[in-house]
Amino acid sequence: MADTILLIALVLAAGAVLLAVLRLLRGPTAADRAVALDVMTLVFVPGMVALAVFSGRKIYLDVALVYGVLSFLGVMSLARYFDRGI
Amino acid sequence: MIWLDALVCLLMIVVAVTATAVKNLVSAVIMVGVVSLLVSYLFLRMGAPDVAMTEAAIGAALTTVIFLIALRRTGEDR
Amino acid sequence: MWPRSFEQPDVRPDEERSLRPFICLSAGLLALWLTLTWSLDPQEVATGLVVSLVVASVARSAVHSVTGCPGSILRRVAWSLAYIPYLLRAIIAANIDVARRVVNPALPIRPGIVKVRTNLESPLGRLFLTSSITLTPGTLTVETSGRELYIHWIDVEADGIEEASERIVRGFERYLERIFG
Amino acid sequence: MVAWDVIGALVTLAGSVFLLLGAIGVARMPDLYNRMQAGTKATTLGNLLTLTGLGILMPSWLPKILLIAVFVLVTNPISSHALARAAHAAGIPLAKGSVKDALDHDREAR
Repeated sequence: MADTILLIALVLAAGAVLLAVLRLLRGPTAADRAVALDVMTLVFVPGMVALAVFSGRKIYLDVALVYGVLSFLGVMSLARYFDRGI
Repeated sequence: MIWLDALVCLLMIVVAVTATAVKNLVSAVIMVGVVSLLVSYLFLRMGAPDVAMTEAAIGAALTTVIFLIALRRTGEDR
Repeated sequence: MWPRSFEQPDVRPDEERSLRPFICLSAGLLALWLTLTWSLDPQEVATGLVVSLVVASVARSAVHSVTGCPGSILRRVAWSLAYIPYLLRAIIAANIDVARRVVNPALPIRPGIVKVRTNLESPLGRLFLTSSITLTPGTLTVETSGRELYIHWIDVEADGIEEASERIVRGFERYLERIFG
Repeated sequence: MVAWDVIGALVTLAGSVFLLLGAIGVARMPDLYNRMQAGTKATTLGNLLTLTGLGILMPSWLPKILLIAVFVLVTNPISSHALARAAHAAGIPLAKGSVKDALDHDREAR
Protein backbone atom coordinates (compact mmCIF):
# COMPACT_ATOMS: atom_id res chain seq x y z
CA MET A 1 0.00 0.00 0.00
CA ALA A 2 2.54 2.56 1.15
CA ASP A 3 4.98 1.41 -1.54
CA THR A 4 2.44 1.98 -4.30
CA ILE A 5 1.66 5.50 -3.02
CA LEU A 6 5.37 6.32 -2.86
CA LEU A 7 5.88 5.03 -6.40
CA ILE A 8 3.10 7.37 -7.64
CA ALA A 9 4.77 10.25 -5.77
CA LEU A 10 8.08 9.40 -7.45
CA VAL A 11 6.45 9.42 -10.89
CA LEU A 12 4.92 12.85 -10.16
CA ALA A 13 8.29 14.22 -9.04
CA ALA A 14 9.90 12.86 -12.22
CA GLY A 15 7.21 14.67 -14.21
CA ALA A 16 8.07 17.87 -12.36
CA VAL A 17 11.74 17.45 -13.31
CA LEU A 18 10.78 16.88 -16.95
CA LEU A 19 8.70 20.09 -17.06
CA ALA A 20 11.49 22.08 -15.40
CA VAL A 21 13.98 20.78 -17.99
CA LEU A 22 11.53 21.79 -20.70
CA ARG A 23 11.59 25.35 -19.37
CA LEU A 24 15.37 25.15 -19.05
CA LEU A 25 15.73 24.28 -22.71
CA ARG A 26 13.09 26.72 -23.98
CA GLY A 27 13.37 29.69 -21.62
CA PRO A 28 13.87 32.83 -23.68
CA THR A 29 16.19 34.59 -21.22
CA ALA A 30 18.91 33.35 -18.89
CA ALA A 31 16.84 34.42 -15.88
CA ASP A 32 14.08 32.00 -16.89
CA ARG A 33 16.66 29.24 -16.94
CA ALA A 34 17.83 30.29 -13.48
CA VAL A 35 14.23 29.84 -12.25
CA ALA A 36 14.19 26.37 -13.81
CA LEU A 37 17.45 25.53 -12.00
CA ASP A 38 15.90 26.71 -8.73
CA VAL A 39 12.84 24.53 -9.27
CA MET A 40 15.00 21.51 -10.10
CA THR A 41 16.96 21.97 -6.89
CA LEU A 42 13.71 22.17 -4.93
CA VAL A 43 12.62 18.87 -6.46
CA PHE A 44 15.95 17.11 -6.05
CA VAL A 45 16.53 17.96 -2.37
CA PRO A 46 13.50 15.89 -1.24
CA GLY A 47 14.54 13.32 -3.86
CA MET A 48 17.90 12.91 -2.15
CA VAL A 49 16.17 12.70 1.24
CA ALA A 50 13.90 10.00 -0.18
CA LEU A 51 16.97 8.12 -1.38
CA ALA A 52 18.39 8.41 2.14
CA VAL A 53 15.20 7.05 3.71
CA PHE A 54 14.93 4.11 1.32
CA SER A 55 18.58 3.08 1.48
CA GLY A 56 18.73 3.68 5.23
CA ARG A 57 22.03 5.61 5.14
CA LYS A 58 21.90 8.79 7.21
CA ILE A 59 24.94 10.37 5.55
CA TYR A 60 22.81 10.97 2.42
CA LEU A 61 20.87 13.61 4.38
CA ASP A 62 24.07 15.66 4.62
CA VAL A 63 24.38 15.62 0.85
CA ALA A 64 20.84 17.01 0.54
CA LEU A 65 21.62 19.73 3.10
CA VAL A 66 24.90 20.67 1.40
CA TYR A 67 23.17 20.73 -1.96
CA GLY A 68 20.51 23.07 -0.62
CA VAL A 69 23.12 25.46 0.80
CA LEU A 70 25.30 25.51 -2.29
CA SER A 71 22.47 25.89 -4.76
CA PHE A 72 21.32 28.92 -2.74
CA LEU A 73 24.83 30.32 -3.23
CA GLY A 74 24.67 29.60 -6.96
CA VAL A 75 21.32 31.33 -7.45
CA MET A 76 22.47 34.33 -5.39
CA SER A 77 25.60 34.70 -7.51
CA LEU A 78 23.48 34.49 -10.65
CA ALA A 79 21.25 37.25 -9.26
CA ARG A 80 24.31 39.36 -8.51
CA TYR A 81 25.50 38.79 -12.05
CA PHE A 82 22.21 39.96 -13.58
CA ASP A 83 22.34 42.95 -11.26
CA ARG A 84 25.84 43.81 -12.58
CA GLY A 85 27.26 43.04 -9.14
CA ILE A 86 30.01 40.46 -9.63
CA MET B 1 13.99 2.41 -10.02
CA ILE B 2 16.17 1.84 -13.06
CA TRP B 3 13.77 3.86 -15.24
CA LEU B 4 14.40 6.95 -13.08
CA ASP B 5 18.18 6.59 -13.49
CA ALA B 6 17.74 6.16 -17.23
CA LEU B 7 15.56 9.28 -17.35
CA VAL B 8 18.13 11.29 -15.40
CA CYS B 9 20.92 10.08 -17.73
CA LEU B 10 18.88 11.02 -20.78
CA LEU B 11 18.09 14.48 -19.41
CA MET B 12 21.74 14.96 -18.54
CA ILE B 13 22.83 14.23 -22.11
CA VAL B 14 20.15 16.50 -23.58
CA VAL B 15 21.04 19.40 -21.26
CA ALA B 16 24.79 18.95 -21.79
CA VAL B 17 24.44 18.97 -25.58
CA THR B 18 22.20 22.05 -25.41
CA ALA B 19 24.77 23.78 -23.21
CA THR B 20 27.32 23.56 -26.01
CA ALA B 21 24.84 24.83 -28.61
CA VAL B 22 23.18 27.72 -26.79
CA LYS B 23 24.19 31.26 -27.80
CA ASN B 24 23.82 33.00 -24.44
CA LEU B 25 26.83 32.12 -22.29
CA VAL B 26 25.08 32.65 -18.95
CA SER B 27 22.48 30.11 -20.06
CA ALA B 28 25.31 27.69 -20.78
CA VAL B 29 26.67 28.24 -17.26
CA ILE B 30 23.23 27.50 -15.77
CA MET B 31 22.97 24.33 -17.86
CA VAL B 32 26.36 23.15 -16.63
CA GLY B 33 25.03 23.69 -13.11
CA VAL B 34 21.99 21.53 -13.92
CA VAL B 35 24.23 18.79 -15.33
CA SER B 36 26.25 18.80 -12.12
CA LEU B 37 22.99 18.53 -10.12
CA LEU B 38 21.99 15.45 -12.11
CA VAL B 39 25.49 13.93 -11.85
CA SER B 40 25.41 14.50 -8.10
CA TYR B 41 22.09 12.63 -7.89
CA LEU B 42 23.54 9.75 -9.92
CA PHE B 43 26.62 9.53 -7.68
CA LEU B 44 24.30 9.36 -4.70
CA ARG B 45 22.28 6.67 -6.42
CA MET B 46 25.47 4.65 -6.94
CA GLY B 47 26.24 4.84 -3.24
CA ALA B 48 28.99 7.46 -3.12
CA PRO B 49 27.82 10.30 -0.83
CA ASP B 50 31.28 11.83 -0.49
CA VAL B 51 31.72 12.11 -4.24
CA ALA B 52 28.19 13.51 -4.54
CA MET B 53 28.97 16.14 -1.92
CA THR B 54 32.17 17.17 -3.69
CA GLU B 55 30.34 17.33 -7.00
CA ALA B 56 27.68 19.53 -5.38
CA ALA B 57 30.29 21.87 -3.90
CA ILE B 58 32.31 22.16 -7.09
CA GLY B 59 29.54 21.96 -9.67
CA ALA B 60 26.79 24.01 -8.10
CA ALA B 61 28.71 26.76 -6.37
CA LEU B 62 32.34 27.00 -7.38
CA THR B 63 32.19 26.60 -11.16
CA THR B 64 29.10 28.82 -11.40
CA VAL B 65 30.78 31.63 -9.50
CA ILE B 66 34.09 31.28 -11.34
CA PHE B 67 32.43 31.16 -14.77
CA LEU B 68 30.32 34.22 -13.94
CA ILE B 69 33.36 36.16 -12.73
CA ALA B 70 35.21 35.16 -15.90
CA LEU B 71 32.29 36.26 -18.08
CA ARG B 72 32.12 39.60 -16.30
CA ARG B 73 35.86 40.19 -16.60
CA THR B 74 36.07 39.33 -20.28
CA GLY B 75 32.89 41.22 -21.14
CA GLU B 76 31.75 38.32 -23.30
CA ASP B 77 28.14 38.77 -22.24
CA ARG B 78 27.52 41.86 -24.33
CA MET C 1 25.78 38.15 -1.44
CA TRP C 2 23.00 39.83 0.56
CA PRO C 3 20.43 41.90 -1.33
CA ARG C 4 21.36 45.52 -0.98
CA SER C 5 17.95 46.51 0.30
CA PHE C 6 18.43 44.88 3.71
CA GLU C 7 20.76 47.43 5.24
CA GLN C 8 22.61 46.81 8.44
CA PRO C 9 21.07 48.73 11.32
CA ASP C 10 23.05 51.40 13.10
CA VAL C 11 24.97 50.10 16.08
CA ARG C 12 24.77 52.36 19.08
CA PRO C 13 27.97 52.64 21.13
CA ASP C 14 26.37 51.49 24.41
CA GLU C 15 25.28 48.24 22.78
CA GLU C 16 28.77 47.60 21.52
CA ARG C 17 29.93 46.86 25.04
CA SER C 18 27.12 44.51 26.01
CA LEU C 19 27.86 40.78 26.10
CA ARG C 20 24.26 39.62 25.77
CA PRO C 21 24.02 39.46 21.95
CA PHE C 22 27.31 37.61 21.83
CA ILE C 23 26.11 34.97 24.29
CA CYS C 24 22.73 34.65 22.53
CA LEU C 25 24.37 34.15 19.14
CA SER C 26 26.90 31.60 20.33
CA ALA C 27 24.18 29.65 22.17
CA GLY C 28 22.07 29.60 19.00
CA LEU C 29 25.01 28.43 16.91
CA LEU C 30 25.84 25.72 19.44
CA ALA C 31 22.22 24.52 19.34
CA LEU C 32 22.39 24.37 15.54
CA TRP C 33 25.65 22.43 15.75
CA LEU C 34 24.21 19.93 18.21
CA THR C 35 21.14 19.43 16.00
CA LEU C 36 23.35 18.79 12.99
CA THR C 37 25.76 16.35 14.64
CA TRP C 38 22.99 14.80 16.78
CA SER C 39 25.34 13.37 19.41
CA LEU C 40 26.45 14.45 22.88
CA ASP C 41 29.97 13.11 22.57
CA PRO C 42 32.34 15.39 24.56
CA GLN C 43 34.62 15.88 21.57
CA GLU C 44 31.74 17.00 19.35
CA VAL C 45 30.42 19.38 22.01
CA ALA C 46 33.88 20.87 22.61
CA THR C 47 34.48 21.42 18.90
CA GLY C 48 31.05 22.99 18.53
CA LEU C 49 31.65 25.29 21.48
CA VAL C 50 34.96 26.55 20.09
CA VAL C 51 33.59 27.03 16.57
CA SER C 52 30.43 28.80 17.71
CA LEU C 53 32.42 31.15 19.96
CA VAL C 54 34.77 32.05 17.10
CA VAL C 55 31.93 32.58 14.60
CA ALA C 56 29.91 34.61 17.12
CA SER C 57 32.84 36.90 17.84
CA VAL C 58 33.30 37.51 14.12
CA ALA C 59 29.60 38.07 13.31
CA ARG C 60 28.59 39.83 16.50
CA SER C 61 27.19 43.02 15.00
CA ALA C 62 24.50 41.12 13.07
CA VAL C 63 22.46 40.28 16.16
CA HIS C 64 22.24 43.78 17.61
CA SER C 65 18.99 44.40 15.83
CA VAL C 66 17.34 41.45 17.58
CA THR C 67 18.47 42.11 21.11
CA GLY C 68 18.15 45.86 20.75
CA CYS C 69 14.35 45.66 20.50
CA PRO C 70 12.21 47.05 23.33
CA GLY C 71 9.86 44.80 25.28
CA SER C 72 10.38 41.54 27.09
CA ILE C 73 11.90 38.52 25.37
CA LEU C 74 9.15 36.23 26.63
CA ARG C 75 6.36 38.19 24.94
CA ARG C 76 8.24 38.32 21.66
CA VAL C 77 8.88 34.57 21.75
CA ALA C 78 5.16 33.98 22.36
CA TRP C 79 4.20 36.13 19.39
CA SER C 80 6.80 34.37 17.21
CA LEU C 81 5.29 31.01 18.15
CA ALA C 82 1.86 32.36 17.20
CA TYR C 83 3.27 33.68 13.93
CA ILE C 84 4.47 30.28 12.65
CA PRO C 85 1.02 28.63 12.32
CA TYR C 86 -0.39 31.85 10.87
CA LEU C 87 2.33 31.91 8.21
CA LEU C 88 1.88 28.20 7.42
CA ARG C 89 -1.87 28.65 7.03
CA ALA C 90 -1.35 31.64 4.73
CA ILE C 91 1.15 29.65 2.64
CA ILE C 92 -1.18 26.67 2.27
CA ALA C 93 -4.24 28.79 1.37
CA ALA C 94 -2.29 30.80 -1.21
CA ASN C 95 -0.73 27.64 -2.63
CA ILE C 96 -4.10 26.08 -3.29
CA ASP C 97 -5.22 29.32 -4.93
CA VAL C 98 -2.18 29.42 -7.24
CA ALA C 99 -2.46 25.70 -8.00
CA ARG C 100 -6.07 26.22 -9.07
CA ARG C 101 -5.00 29.01 -11.41
CA VAL C 102 -2.22 26.88 -12.89
CA VAL C 103 -4.36 23.87 -13.78
CA ASN C 104 -7.19 26.00 -15.19
CA PRO C 105 -6.90 25.79 -19.01
CA ALA C 106 -7.77 29.48 -19.37
CA LEU C 107 -4.89 30.54 -17.03
CA PRO C 108 -6.89 33.22 -15.14
CA ILE C 109 -4.16 35.65 -14.03
CA ARG C 110 -4.05 39.45 -13.91
CA PRO C 111 -0.41 40.09 -13.04
CA GLY C 112 1.10 43.44 -12.17
CA ILE C 113 3.50 45.18 -9.81
CA VAL C 114 1.81 47.19 -7.04
CA LYS C 115 3.28 49.47 -4.42
CA VAL C 116 2.49 48.96 -0.74
CA ARG C 117 3.56 50.75 2.42
CA THR C 118 4.52 49.14 5.72
CA ASN C 119 4.47 50.62 9.22
CA LEU C 120 7.34 48.47 10.52
CA GLU C 121 10.31 50.44 11.82
CA SER C 122 12.99 47.82 12.49
CA PRO C 123 15.04 46.55 9.52
CA LEU C 124 14.87 42.95 10.74
CA GLY C 125 11.09 43.16 10.93
CA ARG C 126 11.02 44.42 7.35
CA LEU C 127 13.30 41.57 6.30
CA PHE C 128 10.85 39.08 7.82
CA LEU C 129 7.93 40.90 6.21
CA THR C 130 9.43 40.80 2.71
CA SER C 131 10.39 37.15 3.17
CA SER C 132 6.90 36.24 4.36
CA ILE C 133 5.32 38.06 1.44
CA THR C 134 7.64 36.30 -0.98
CA LEU C 135 6.97 32.94 0.65
CA THR C 136 3.22 33.27 0.11
CA PRO C 137 2.46 32.31 -3.48
CA GLY C 138 0.74 34.98 -5.50
CA THR C 139 2.84 37.80 -4.11
CA LEU C 140 6.54 38.36 -4.73
CA THR C 141 8.60 41.25 -3.40
CA VAL C 142 10.53 42.74 -6.30
CA GLU C 143 12.07 45.84 -4.74
CA THR C 144 12.17 47.60 -1.38
CA SER C 145 12.96 51.23 -0.70
CA GLY C 146 12.53 52.34 2.89
CA ARG C 147 8.94 51.76 3.97
CA GLU C 148 7.71 51.14 0.45
CA LEU C 149 7.64 47.68 -1.07
CA TYR C 150 7.05 46.89 -4.74
CA ILE C 151 5.19 43.62 -5.01
CA HIS C 152 4.46 41.49 -8.05
CA TRP C 153 0.92 40.25 -7.59
CA ILE C 154 -0.43 37.42 -9.70
CA ASP C 155 -3.99 38.74 -9.50
CA VAL C 156 -4.20 42.49 -8.94
CA GLU C 157 -7.37 42.98 -6.91
CA ALA C 158 -6.67 46.43 -5.52
CA ASP C 159 -5.05 49.34 -7.30
CA GLY C 160 -4.40 51.98 -4.62
CA ILE C 161 -1.51 51.86 -2.18
CA GLU C 162 -3.73 51.79 0.90
CA GLU C 163 -6.02 49.08 -0.35
CA ALA C 164 -3.18 46.88 -1.60
CA SER C 165 -1.32 47.31 1.69
CA GLU C 166 -4.49 46.32 3.52
CA ARG C 167 -4.74 43.11 1.53
CA ILE C 168 -1.10 42.00 1.46
CA VAL C 169 0.78 43.50 4.37
CA ARG C 170 -1.54 44.04 7.35
CA GLY C 171 -2.02 40.41 8.33
CA PHE C 172 1.71 39.78 8.72
CA GLU C 173 2.33 43.20 10.18
CA ARG C 174 -0.01 42.60 13.11
CA TYR C 175 2.33 39.86 14.33
CA LEU C 176 5.66 41.29 13.24
CA GLU C 177 5.21 44.68 14.91
CA ARG C 178 4.71 42.88 18.21
CA ILE C 179 7.73 40.61 17.66
CA PHE C 180 10.21 43.26 16.57
CA GLY C 181 8.71 46.28 18.30
CA MET D 1 2.60 0.71 12.84
CA VAL D 2 1.42 0.10 9.29
CA ALA D 3 -0.95 3.06 9.52
CA TRP D 4 1.94 5.49 10.06
CA ASP D 5 3.60 4.23 6.91
CA VAL D 6 0.49 4.96 4.89
CA ILE D 7 0.08 8.41 6.44
CA GLY D 8 3.69 9.32 5.67
CA ALA D 9 3.32 8.06 2.11
CA LEU D 10 0.13 10.08 1.66
CA VAL D 11 1.78 13.28 2.90
CA THR D 12 4.68 12.63 0.52
CA LEU D 13 2.19 12.12 -2.31
CA ALA D 14 0.48 15.44 -1.49
CA GLY D 15 3.86 17.17 -1.53
CA SER D 16 4.79 15.70 -4.89
CA VAL D 17 1.44 16.82 -6.30
CA PHE D 18 2.41 20.38 -5.34
CA LEU D 19 5.87 19.89 -6.85
CA LEU D 20 4.26 18.82 -10.12
CA LEU D 21 1.81 21.76 -10.03
CA GLY D 22 4.68 24.18 -9.51
CA ALA D 23 6.54 22.70 -12.45
CA ILE D 24 3.41 22.92 -14.62
CA GLY D 25 3.22 26.58 -13.63
CA VAL D 26 6.84 27.09 -14.66
CA ALA D 27 6.15 25.53 -18.03
CA ARG D 28 2.87 27.38 -18.69
CA MET D 29 3.17 30.90 -17.27
CA PRO D 30 3.79 33.73 -19.71
CA ASP D 31 6.64 35.70 -18.11
CA LEU D 32 9.51 35.38 -15.66
CA TYR D 33 7.73 36.84 -12.63
CA ASN D 34 4.68 34.61 -12.96
CA ARG D 35 6.92 31.61 -13.47
CA MET D 36 8.65 32.50 -10.26
CA GLN D 37 5.30 32.75 -8.48
CA ALA D 38 4.35 29.24 -9.51
CA GLY D 39 7.79 27.70 -9.59
CA THR D 40 9.64 28.69 -6.47
CA LYS D 41 6.59 29.09 -4.21
CA ALA D 42 4.29 26.17 -4.98
CA THR D 43 7.37 23.95 -4.88
CA THR D 44 8.22 25.29 -1.41
CA LEU D 45 5.02 23.84 0.04
CA GLY D 46 5.63 20.68 -1.97
CA ASN D 47 9.12 20.50 -0.53
CA LEU D 48 7.84 21.00 3.01
CA LEU D 49 5.15 18.33 2.68
CA THR D 50 7.46 15.82 1.01
CA LEU D 51 10.11 16.23 3.68
CA THR D 52 7.52 15.94 6.46
CA GLY D 53 6.11 12.78 4.91
CA LEU D 54 9.56 11.23 4.63
CA GLY D 55 10.21 12.24 8.22
CA ILE D 56 7.06 10.39 9.29
CA LEU D 57 8.33 7.33 7.45
CA MET D 58 11.63 7.51 9.36
CA PRO D 59 10.75 9.10 12.74
CA SER D 60 14.24 8.89 14.23
CA TRP D 61 15.57 11.19 11.49
CA LEU D 62 12.75 13.70 11.85
CA PRO D 63 14.82 16.51 13.50
CA LYS D 64 17.43 16.52 10.77
CA ILE D 65 14.87 16.31 7.96
CA LEU D 66 12.92 19.19 9.52
CA LEU D 67 16.18 21.14 9.70
CA ILE D 68 16.55 20.75 5.93
CA ALA D 69 12.93 21.88 5.51
CA VAL D 70 13.49 24.96 7.68
CA PHE D 71 16.63 25.76 5.73
CA VAL D 72 14.74 25.63 2.44
CA LEU D 73 12.01 27.79 3.98
CA VAL D 74 14.56 30.43 5.05
CA THR D 75 16.74 30.60 1.94
CA ASN D 76 14.05 30.30 -0.72
CA PRO D 77 12.40 33.74 -0.36
CA ILE D 78 15.78 35.45 -0.18
CA SER D 79 17.08 33.90 -3.39
CA SER D 80 13.84 34.43 -5.32
CA HIS D 81 13.58 38.04 -4.13
CA ALA D 82 17.16 38.63 -5.26
CA LEU D 83 16.51 37.00 -8.63
CA ALA D 84 13.29 38.94 -9.26
CA ARG D 85 14.93 42.21 -8.23
CA ALA D 86 17.93 41.62 -10.47
CA ALA D 87 15.71 40.61 -13.38
CA HIS D 88 13.63 43.77 -13.05
CA ALA D 89 16.77 45.88 -12.79
CA ALA D 90 18.14 44.18 -15.90
CA GLY D 91 14.99 45.22 -17.75
CA ILE D 92 13.17 41.94 -18.30
CA PRO D 93 9.62 43.05 -19.16
CA LEU D 94 6.32 41.88 -17.71
CA ALA D 95 3.97 39.80 -19.84
CA LYS D 96 1.53 41.39 -22.27
CA GLY D 97 -1.59 41.08 -20.11
CA SER D 98 -0.05 42.75 -17.06
CA VAL D 99 -2.21 45.36 -15.40
CA LYS D 100 0.34 47.86 -14.08
CA ASP D 101 3.99 48.27 -13.18
CA ALA D 102 4.30 50.68 -10.29
CA LEU D 103 8.06 50.13 -9.98
CA ASP D 104 8.78 51.02 -13.60
CA HIS D 105 6.55 54.07 -13.27
CA ASP D 106 8.39 55.26 -10.16
CA ARG D 107 11.82 54.63 -11.70
CA GLU D 108 11.01 56.81 -14.69
CA ALA D 109 9.68 59.57 -12.47
CA ARG D 110 12.98 59.77 -10.58
